[in-house]
Formats: sequence, structure tokens, C-alpha cells
Amino acid sequence: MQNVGKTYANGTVALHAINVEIGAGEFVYVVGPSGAGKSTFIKLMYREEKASLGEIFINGFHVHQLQEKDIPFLRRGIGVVFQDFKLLPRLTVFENVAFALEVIETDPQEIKSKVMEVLELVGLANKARNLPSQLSGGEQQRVAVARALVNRPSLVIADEPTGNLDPDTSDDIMNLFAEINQNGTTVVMATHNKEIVNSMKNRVIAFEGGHIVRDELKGEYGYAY
Amino acid sequence: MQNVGKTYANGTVALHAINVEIGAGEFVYVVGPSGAGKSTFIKLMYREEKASLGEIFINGFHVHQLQEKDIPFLRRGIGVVFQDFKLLPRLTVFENVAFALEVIETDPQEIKSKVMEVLELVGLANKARNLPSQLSGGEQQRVAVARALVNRPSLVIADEPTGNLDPDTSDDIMNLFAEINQNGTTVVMATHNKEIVNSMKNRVIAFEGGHIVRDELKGEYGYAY
Amino acid sequence: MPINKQALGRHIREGTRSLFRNGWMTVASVSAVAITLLIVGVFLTFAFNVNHIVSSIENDVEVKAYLDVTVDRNTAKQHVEAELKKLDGVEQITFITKEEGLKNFKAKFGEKGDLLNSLEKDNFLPDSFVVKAETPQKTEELGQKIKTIKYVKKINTGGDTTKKLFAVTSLVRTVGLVFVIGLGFTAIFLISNTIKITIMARQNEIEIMKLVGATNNFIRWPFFVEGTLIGFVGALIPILIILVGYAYLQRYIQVQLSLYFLDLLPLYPLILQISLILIGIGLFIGVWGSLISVRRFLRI
Amino acid sequence: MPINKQALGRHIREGTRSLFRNGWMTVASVSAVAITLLIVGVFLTFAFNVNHIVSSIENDVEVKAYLDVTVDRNTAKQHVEAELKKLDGVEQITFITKEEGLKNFKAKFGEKGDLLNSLEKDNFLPDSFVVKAETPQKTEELGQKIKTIKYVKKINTGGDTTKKLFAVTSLVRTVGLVFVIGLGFTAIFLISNTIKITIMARQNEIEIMKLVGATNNFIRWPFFVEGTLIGFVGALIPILIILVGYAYLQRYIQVQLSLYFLDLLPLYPLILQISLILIGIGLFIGVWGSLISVRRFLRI
Ligand SMILES: Nc1ncnc2c1ncn2[C@@H]1O[C@H](COP(=O)(O)OP(=O)(O)OP(=O)(O)O)[C@@H](O)[C@H]1O
Ligand SMILES: Nc1ncnc2c1ncn2[C@@H]1O[C@H](COP(=O)(O)OP(=O)(O)OP(=O)(O)O)[C@@H](O)[C@H]1O
Ligand SMILES: [Mg+2]
Ligand SMILES: [Mg+2]
Repeated sequence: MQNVGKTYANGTVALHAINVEIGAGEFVYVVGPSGAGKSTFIKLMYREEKASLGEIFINGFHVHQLQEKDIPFLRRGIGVVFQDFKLLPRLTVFENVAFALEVIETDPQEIKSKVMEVLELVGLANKARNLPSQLSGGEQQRVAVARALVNRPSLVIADEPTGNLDPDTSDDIMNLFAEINQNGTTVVMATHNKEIVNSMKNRVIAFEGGHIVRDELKGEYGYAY
Repeated sequence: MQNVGKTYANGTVALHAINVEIGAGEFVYVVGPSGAGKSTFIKLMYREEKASLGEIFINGFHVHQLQEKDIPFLRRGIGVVFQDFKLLPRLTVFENVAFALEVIETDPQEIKSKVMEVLELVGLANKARNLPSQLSGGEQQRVAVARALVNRPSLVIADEPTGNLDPDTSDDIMNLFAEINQNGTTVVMATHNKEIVNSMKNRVIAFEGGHIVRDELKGEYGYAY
Repeated sequence: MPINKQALGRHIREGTRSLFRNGWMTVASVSAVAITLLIVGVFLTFAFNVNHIVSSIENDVEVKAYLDVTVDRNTAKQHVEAELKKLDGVEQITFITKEEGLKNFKAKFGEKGDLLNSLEKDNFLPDSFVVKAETPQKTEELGQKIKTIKYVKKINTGGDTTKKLFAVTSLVRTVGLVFVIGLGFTAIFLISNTIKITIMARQNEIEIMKLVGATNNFIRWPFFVEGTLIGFVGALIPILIILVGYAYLQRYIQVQLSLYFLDLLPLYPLILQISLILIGIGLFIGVWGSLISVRRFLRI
Repeated sequence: MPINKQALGRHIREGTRSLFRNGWMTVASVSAVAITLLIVGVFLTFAFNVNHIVSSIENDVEVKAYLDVTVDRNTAKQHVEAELKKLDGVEQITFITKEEGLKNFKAKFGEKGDLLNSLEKDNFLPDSFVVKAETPQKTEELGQKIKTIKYVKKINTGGDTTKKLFAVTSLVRTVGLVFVIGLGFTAIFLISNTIKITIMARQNEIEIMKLVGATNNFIRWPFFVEGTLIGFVGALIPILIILVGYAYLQRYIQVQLSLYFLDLLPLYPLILQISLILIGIGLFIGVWGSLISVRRFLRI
């Protein structure tokens, strides 16, 4: 899915020229120490940051040379769980999740049922009318997960989606990801959770200092990244 | 340190009447599933939220009946690592950490040396001039830790201080907490990290649905919280 | 900004809702718009009236043509009248006999006029025509033409006084216009500034929307609706204040102060003109201000 | 807000730095302050001048006392002059002989004055005194007193015309005052509104500062410094514009338009008064607006 990607932000080199290809339907863990470049790698994929060199192809989009006006259409095909959640503070939980559907002009009736369904899945149906500020950290994270999944994108990118969750809730969320992956969705997930990586064996791409130091098909979290 | 504490926010009951006493110099893990009331418990201690019933005593302050103008003085004695970091977006890393010292009118020379020292400890000395938005998630979290520790408070409260950190960095941070605890500082830490709780044995207080369901001196993370 | 009907409904709903959600931010921007437009409106009302009064003063300018006393009164009168009627740009011609002339003359002197009583026996004043030009500014020109008519011995167009008058009235008009235009621009600036700051505070939200896949239009529309409503409500408030205030002022000036000679414009067509201008400015800036400000954040 | 020196230095540094960090937010609020004060300043300049002109018109009002022509000229003159000097509130007394009177009279009629030539042989005008009151508004009262003096046959205070004049001038003054006060309030409102919104956008930061143990004063000080600077710079800009603009306007009116009779106030003391007022408003609102707005967020 990608060819040569690399970035470089206000002076600091976050990613050196890297080469990765992720096939449709894969489940990939992105691991590495703090500041290794995982989030940067992810941001390049949905074009929050523009690659400073190299070429990125996703879902048929030439991400690196995409025009301003076409970016929204790339993003609609990708469900993203942001590391800092990025919930709209003035909208309720329901509205936050619904927003991802409104953007693609879904029918209001359909929005309602789809949103409630996904909120049920992440266990927050009873908090649908709360504002993000009235939620615990873990609850906010689950809203972010719900929003990423609600329009059934063909690619889901999650940046540490279980960082604020207790092991049990984490397992539930991981099962959710495993399930959508089973149904054909590609999943790329940055994570620090050793247990998850080691118990649900999948492809592991390990970053360190902006380089890919390991890329195993049924990898472990590992020590020497 | 506390007696009967309980809160209750805009309708939802986050904590039922609970009783806890934490002695000076203790190291306490606060565990529990997402939304159990851990953060609420912590927010009561530094008075981000006001207890809706019960009495809280910390460092000689009657937290529950503290007057507006005395709140800053309670907070200065407590170092807090917020779950959502709460860094000042327009200040650099250095200035963010220095702020906790400026507030207590520390001498500028002293501020400089103290801040660089603590940034060294969390491994961010080379990012001192970055803005928070130019940091990775884990780096931001370490800045939050640095700010909580910089003025050597007698009580440190940390709300999931390792949620965005890889295991190695987590261990470094945990060792830091252990060290300051050794030097007499009380540490209260909400966490989901099973490994840490189980490897560094300390008192564990488990919450569930706003109740304390377990309180063991050398506890484990546990299954049935 | 092309759009389909269903989406339009959504945007109008969201824009309206946003007004309420922003609570006091909305209050702040609506009141900034309202108070700025109030200044503009009050000043416009004032300027319209000043213009009206100035015009009526200018309208008092006329050419006095004194006829030759040595010629037969009727011959002179008929000839001059016929000639005057041939001229272009004449609005009104009035004949004043020397008897009427003396009466006016005395009236002008007020109480001192009595001193002129002795003149009655021996009225040395000539008959005269008073000619009003269609446009006051043409008076001087007209006067020169009238001067050449036979039997007209002398003309008086006010001369220097008239020149001064027009200098003053044109100064008043220029100052008024400068003020109105200046105020208009500051209003536009202030309002769009306020809207900009308000949207500024929501920069974060706009960024998130973009990251979730919203197109620029999708983000813009609710702001557009919001801006329109802010501009509209912000214009309505000063219109109401001016409506009530002007009606009251008119009564006060004429009834309480008995300044009947201060001829204010009637409420009706005036308030309509002012309303149109204010709503125009309000809507324009509300819409334009919000679109401009949003655009700044859409480049992400 | 008690404070020690070292902390004060820190706050001034932070406040100033914050101005630059906020970049265009600072530009937005400074320019809002500047443009609002520009309106106030321009209007004040205008109002001061109108007041000046109105006063000089009022000053033209005087009492004319005509002496009895049947009495010996010198006796009458000396008696009346002595009596006039005894009166309170008299500013100036001028004697006008009947010859001068006729000359003035003819001058007033301009070209038509020639028609009065016949009067020269038989000057029926009386001698007169022109008396100016210290305060124009007292003219009427003074006139009544003068009327009772022996040998004064008739007085003329302008009567109705004067009354009308004073009605108009007092209306002009009232309108001006209402405008000035109204503008002052709207300026205060607009500026504090802008500052409020600006700080509003930093609500989050204030909350974080509080959570890290900052006292209210500690948070307030940099905002106070920032507000002061915004108010000050925001006042300087319109002062400069008015200074240059007024000097230019004065030249333009007097040199280009040759309107020498339009007696504008001299630049020097005027600009000083206006500067003081604008800086006063600017500082007051900058400081007050920022303190008020911060206070709103300090209750956490
Ligand atoms: N906007 C930015 N400007 C400058 N440098 C940045 C920016 N964002 C990230 N960086 C730097 O790029 C490097 C990689 O950051 P990235 O967010 O990709 O790390 P990460 O692997 O996600 O770390 P974590 O596990 O802590 O989230 C870090 O050193 C960070 O400081
Ligand atoms: N400001 C608020 N208003 C209303 N309800 C709130 C508010 N803050 C938290 N809650 C609710 O109180 C409950 C406890 O929240 P709390 O933040 O204490 O959970 P937590 O144990 O920290 O969870 P997590 O592990 O996910 O951070 C949750 O159900 C949450 O939705
Ligand atoms: Mg990251
Ligand atoms: Mg929490």
C-alpha cells in the first residue's frame, strides 16, 4: 500500500525513508518506543501530515500528491482512532459519532440506527447524550473507536486505542477490531500493549528512531524492537 | 488522609460514599475498569471537583470546605499528572514545567536548573524548546510527569501516567516514582497497567461502579477488581 | 457552494444549534454587530436629516431681477416675464411689485422697520422678479443670463453669500459622506473582526472536522448559516431602537421644544432606507466575515 | 493586587510575550480598539469644533440700544454710557453714531444699498449703543434692563431670532453630547467585548494554570499587562491618525477651499485633549476589560 515514505517536521526528522506494503485485509501492529515515529507514520496515511519525500498509495489514492479538495474523500475511506481522541467538545457522544456519517450524507434514520449500534458495541449506549468532557478517559477513547468504525471503512487506523482502557475493556475493543478484520477490513494499530500483541498474533512492524527495525508476519512485541 | 468522600456530577453518581485513609509516604495503586471512578477520586483530592458529601483532609487542608482563595495552596503541595496531560499549548516544554515553579515564586536561576534536571530524568532534555503540539503522545505524557515532580511535592497523584508509553519507558517512569516514594513522597497512581501493579507490589485500591471493592496492602491487579 | 436539499436542512439545523451552544459567544458577536450598526444607523439618520435641511437652505437661493424704473411698469414686466419663460432651468417665477418690495424690506428689519415709514410716500424701490433655478447650484449661471434681458437693470444672486453658502453646504455634505463611508468601513471591519475571533476560538473543531473527512463546503455551511443569523439579528436590534428613538425624538423636538422650523424627515420612508442599509451591511458582513474566517482554517 | 518586584518583572515579561505569541489575536484586538477609538476621536474633534463654531455664533448676539433722537446727542450718550457701565454682566460697549449706523445699514443691503443713497441727506437713524453680554444667554435679560435706562428709546436683542438661535445651538450641543456619550459607551462595550472574546479563547489555559496551583493574582497579572498594552497601543494609533489628518484638513479647508470664515480650533491644545481622552479610554478599557473577562474564568 505504500512505497517509499518519509517525513520531516519543522527540523526534526521523524521518519527516515521507509518502505512498507500492507495488503488489503491485513492486521498490522505498529510498535516502538515513545517518539519512534509511529504516530507520524499513521498521520501520513490519512494525510494529516504530508510526506516530505516518497510516495504513498492507499485505496487507489496517490496520497502524497493528493489535491487539497480530494483529501476528504481519502479520509472517508479510513477510520482513524486518534491518539488524543479528537472529539468535538461541543457535540454529544451521539453527535460525535454521527458526524462521521453526516459527512457522507447518510440518511438521518440510518445514522441513528448505525450510531446506536456501534455505541452498543463499545459499551457506551447509556452515555450517548453526554458531552466528551463528562466522560472518563477510557470512555472518550471508546467514543473515538466508535467514530472510526461507524461508517465501516475499508481501512481502520488506530493510534493506541487501548492506552486508557483496563485490560478487560481492552480485550473487548481488540475483539471488535479482530472481528471487523475478519470481515475484510484492513487494520493498522499503533500500540504499546505487549500482552495484546503477544496474545493476538499478527504482523508486527517495529519502529525505532524513524527507522523500521523489524517487520514480522506473526510477530511478538519483542524487547529489541 | 480522607474520611468519607463521595461525588456526584450533573446527575451521574461517580463515587458512592467511600472511606479511605492513605498515610504519608505510602505508594497506592488505584485500579478499576473504565468509568469506575478512579479519576473522580483523584480529582477530589486536588479539588478539581468538589465532594458532594463527606470530608477530605490532605496535608492539613480541609479539602471539602476549602475557600476559593486557599485552593492554589493545596494544589502547590500536590504534584498531579493529569490523564489528559493538560499542558499549556502556547508554552514550550521548558516553560510548561517551569510554570509549576514560577507559581511559587522560585528564583529564575533555580527554576532553570531544576527544570533541566527533571527533564533529564524523563528523557526530554533535548525537546525542551518544543511546543506540546510538536511532541509525540508519550513525550507529552512525560512532560506532564516532569511538571508534577519538579517542585518536589509531598504528595504526587498520577492518573495513568504510563498510558501512552512503551514498556521500557514506562519502567523508567515507574522507577522514578518508586525513587521519590523512597524519599518520603506519598504516591497515588491510577493505572490500568497490570504488569506494573503485579511486578512492583504496593497497596492496591480497586474501584468498581463508584465503590471500593478491594483494598490490599501488597495487592495484585486482579481479575475481579 | 452547491448543495442538495437534505444537506441544506442539516446545515441550517446545525448552524442554528451552534448559535445556542456558543451561548455568550453568540451574545458577544450579535451585540457587537448590533451596537456597531446602531452607530451607523444613528449617524445615517442624522446625515439624511442634515442633507435634507441643507437642501432646503440651498433651495432658498434665488435670483432677484430689478426692473428699470424708468420704463413703463407693464411693458417691462411683460417683456421680462416672456423672456424668463424662455430660459431653461427655471423652476419658478414670482413678480414682486415695488409696494410688496417695500413691505418685505420693512419686515426684514423687524422692529427697526418702522424707521422706514418715511419711505412710504416716496417708494424708490423698483419692481422685481424673483426667479428660482431648478438646481440651486445653477442660480449664478441663470443670473448671468437674466442680466442680459432688456429692462432688467440689476440682478442679485446673493453673490458672495451664496458662494459661501454652497461652500459650507458642500463641506457639510463632504464631511457627512466621509463620516458615513468611514463608519461603514469601520463597521465592516469591527464586525468581521469579532466574527473572526469567534471562529478562531473554534479552530480546533474545524481541524477535527476536516480530519474526520468533512469537505470544506460541509464545514462552511453551518458557519454561513450562523453568520447570516448573527448579521440579521444584529441588524434588527438597531433598526428597532432607531425606529422607536426617531419617532420619540421627532415628537420631542416639535412638541416639547416647539422647534417647528427644524424640518425633520418623516419617519416612514426614512426608516425603510435605513433598515435596508443596515440589514444589507449586517447580512453582508455576517456572511462574508464568517466565510473569510473559516477559510483561514480550511487549509489543513 | 499586591505583588513583589521580582514577580512583577515576570508578569510584565509574560504579558508582553503573550502579545506576540497570540499573533493575530493581538492584531485583532489592537485594531478593534484602534478603530473604535478612531471613531470616538474623529467625532470628538468634530464635536469640539462644532462647539467652538456654535459658541462664536452665539457670541455675535448683542443688544442694540437706540437713543432718543429728540434729546441732545451728547447728553443722551453720556448718560446712557454711564448707566451701561453700572450694569453687571456687560462685556463690551460700543457707540455707533447715526452716520456709522447708516453706513452699516447700507452695507448690509449689499448692492441694493445704493438704493438708500437718497437717505443720506435726511438720516432718520438714531445713534445707538451695541452692548455685548458676558454670556450670550444673558443677552435677553440684559436687554430688559437696558430698556429701562433713560434716553433709551428702543432696544433690539434679536428677539425671536435669538431665541431660535439658542434653541438650535442648544440642540446641536445636546445632539453632540448624546453622540459623544453614546459613542463612548459603545467604544467601551466593543473593546471590552473584543478583549473578552480573546480571553475566552484562552479559557482552557486559565483552567490549566489554576490546576497547577496558580493564584488568581498570578494569572491575572499578565492579562492585566497585556490589556494595558493593547489599550495603550490601540489608543496611540488613532491619535497619530487624527494628528496628521487634522493638520491636513485644516490646511485643506483654509488654503484649498479658502473657507477662512470656518474658524477651526488650533491643532495644539485640541490634540492634547483628544489624546488624553483616547488614552484614558484605551487604558481604562484595556485594563478593566481584561480583568473582568479573566475573572469570569477564575472561578474553578
Ligand atoms: N508537529 C511536530 N513537529 C515537530 N516534531 C514533531 C511533531 N510531531 C512529532 N514530532 C517528533 O517526531 C518524533 C516522532 O513522533 P511520533 O508522534 O511519530 O512518535 P510516536 O512513535 O507516536 O511516539 P508515542 O509512542 O510517544 O506516541 C518525535 O520525536 C516527536 O517529538
Ligand atoms: N464532568 C462529569 N460530568 C458527568 N459525569 C462525569 C463527569 N466526569 C466523569 N463522569 C462520569 O463519572 C464516572 C466515573 O468517571 P471517572 O473519570 O472517575 O472514571 P475512571 O475510573 O477514571 O475511568 P477511566 O479508567 O476510563 O479513566 C464515569 O461514568 C463518567 O462518565
Ligand atoms: Mg504516538
Ligand atoms: Mg480516568
